[in-house]
Amino acid sequence: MNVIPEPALHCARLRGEPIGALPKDLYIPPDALEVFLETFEGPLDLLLYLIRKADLDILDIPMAALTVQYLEYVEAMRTRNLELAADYLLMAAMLIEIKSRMLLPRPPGFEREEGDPRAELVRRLLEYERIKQAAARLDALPVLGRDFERVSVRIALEAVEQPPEVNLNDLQFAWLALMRRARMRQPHRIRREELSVREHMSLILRQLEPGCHREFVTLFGPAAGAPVLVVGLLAALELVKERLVEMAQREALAPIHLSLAHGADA
Amino acid sequence: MAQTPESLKRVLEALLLASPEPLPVAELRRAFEDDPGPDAVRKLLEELRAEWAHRAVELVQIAGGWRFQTRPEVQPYIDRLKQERPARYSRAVLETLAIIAYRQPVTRGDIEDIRGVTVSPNIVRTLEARGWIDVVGHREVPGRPALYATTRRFLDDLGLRALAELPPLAEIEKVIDLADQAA
Amino acid sequence: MAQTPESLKRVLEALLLASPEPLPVAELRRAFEDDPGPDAVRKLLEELRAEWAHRAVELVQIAGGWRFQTRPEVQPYIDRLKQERPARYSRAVLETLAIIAYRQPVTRGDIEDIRGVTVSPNIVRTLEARGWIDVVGHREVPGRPALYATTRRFLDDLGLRALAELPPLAEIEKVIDLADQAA
Repeated sequence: MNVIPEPALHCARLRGEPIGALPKDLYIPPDALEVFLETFEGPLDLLLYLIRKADLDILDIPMAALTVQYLEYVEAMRTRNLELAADYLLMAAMLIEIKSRMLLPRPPGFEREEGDPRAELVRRLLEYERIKQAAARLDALPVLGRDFERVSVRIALEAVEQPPEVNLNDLQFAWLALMRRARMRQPHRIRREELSVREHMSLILRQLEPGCHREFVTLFGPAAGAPVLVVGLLAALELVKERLVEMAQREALAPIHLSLAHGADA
Repeated sequence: MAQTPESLKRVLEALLLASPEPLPVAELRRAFEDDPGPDAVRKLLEELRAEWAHRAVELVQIAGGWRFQTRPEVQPYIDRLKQERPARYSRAVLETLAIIAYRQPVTRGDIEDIRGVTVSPNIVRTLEARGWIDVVGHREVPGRPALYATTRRFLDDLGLRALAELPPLAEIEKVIDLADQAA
Repeated sequence: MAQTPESLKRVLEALLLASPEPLPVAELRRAFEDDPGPDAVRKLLEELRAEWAHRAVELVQIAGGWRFQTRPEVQPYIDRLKQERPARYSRAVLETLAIIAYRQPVTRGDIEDIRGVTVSPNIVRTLEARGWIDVVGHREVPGRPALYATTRRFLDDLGLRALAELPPLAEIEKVIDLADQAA
């Protein structure tokens, strides 16, 4: 029978209670192992745990020792017939690869370019650790509905909704736009969109809320120069073409208004 | 929080401000680990009501319990705030309206031919709900599609005596030609 | 109501108490027939905030504007009245949220690279349903994966004015240059 390295069990929790260390030869019920493994969010989390538990220097990881330990866990999972996630196997392969690369003698002069084979792993471990901490700190912030509530004082009366205004100019220019479009409705080559246009498309989309209208120029802030406005306009036109956004203009030179197209958020 | 009358009062105030529904005294008492009893709660609610007497929000007792509500005097301010910035119809709605106004009576198919895109039922519904267009008949072709036209109300709302007062199309076309020449 | 500073303040208070959503200064000014101007409104809001300092409800400034909200100390009382308490998010959800918050805009692939595991669509859906993240575009690579970012609602719900107010990411312990160390 495979024995689970004992200290690991300190961190396993069953319904919030830590599972104490179990004697080495005691039978470990499969679901306890499952619970233990579920406390890890994946191979990076497991590796971090192994490193911190053994008090290893993350900047100078003894790859041989770490790989052995990691493989023991993976083996334990396998023999328990736990569904072995591909993510864990992939990491196992990566560890073995790094370990073997470190054993290879490196010809002088090659070290600099190739660097330490562990560098990428360390970078990922550190990045993951930062995010893990950030997640814990986020969770500690007060959250609406959990730690505080909004107020909702009743309004004595409800206001009547005002329907939009339309005047003759609106109609005239709607027609004008129609005619113009009818004339231009001929096959034309689609230009390759520039990235900046796409970027502005997102920018516009995210500022539009369902049912609300926004004046085009207010989407870019007062500091936006002509180039930004031009790209913004191209982006807005593209969104209109893709029927994600609707545009309205009362008359030539009047402010252009944008709103989300009906169904765009579906 | 220690349960001094003052802190109890502050908690009651917060509970009532955060509740969208009126809260009866019995419900309010449930919020406390040590029930202060109905009389204490009622006394504190009366004190709260007095404290709020000179504000634009008042604490009132209604059938369902106690609740805070705005005083009628602030309603004009709330109305101005709630009033959407003059909403406007989308291009699709305006174009559909223009087509119906100038080419009536038309079917949805006609509108789609002119606009070059499908006309969603919502657009037609919006204009119908506004009372600006209605069905004036059906075209006698397969499927008998409805024929739409503008209404009296449309003319009234746009300050027209008759459709003839709509800007003439010829003029509009001229504007396009001028614009195209300039380009 | 005459527009004395005191009456203005009472109106602002009522407007904020009646609005479930935060109100920016520009929005609040729209409520008045005679615009008191941004500085006057801001000054009155600061006074209001001070007036409410000793109550169980506070006036806060967040991304979306100004909002009254209950203080965390009264939450136990509110919870006793509530039918159900919101569930805490799992670590998987929190880590995904942290990656989107600190590294936005990111694709699901980016999240998987950092977490080292597959990200289930449920996790993303949970955060989208809460209104905390949304798709702000697509990365122009094969498959055009969606780019996720946090929303203003996320900031509002966490009582923040801007992303910069999130707890700072831990400093990377040392600048690592293992290549140099090895050399």
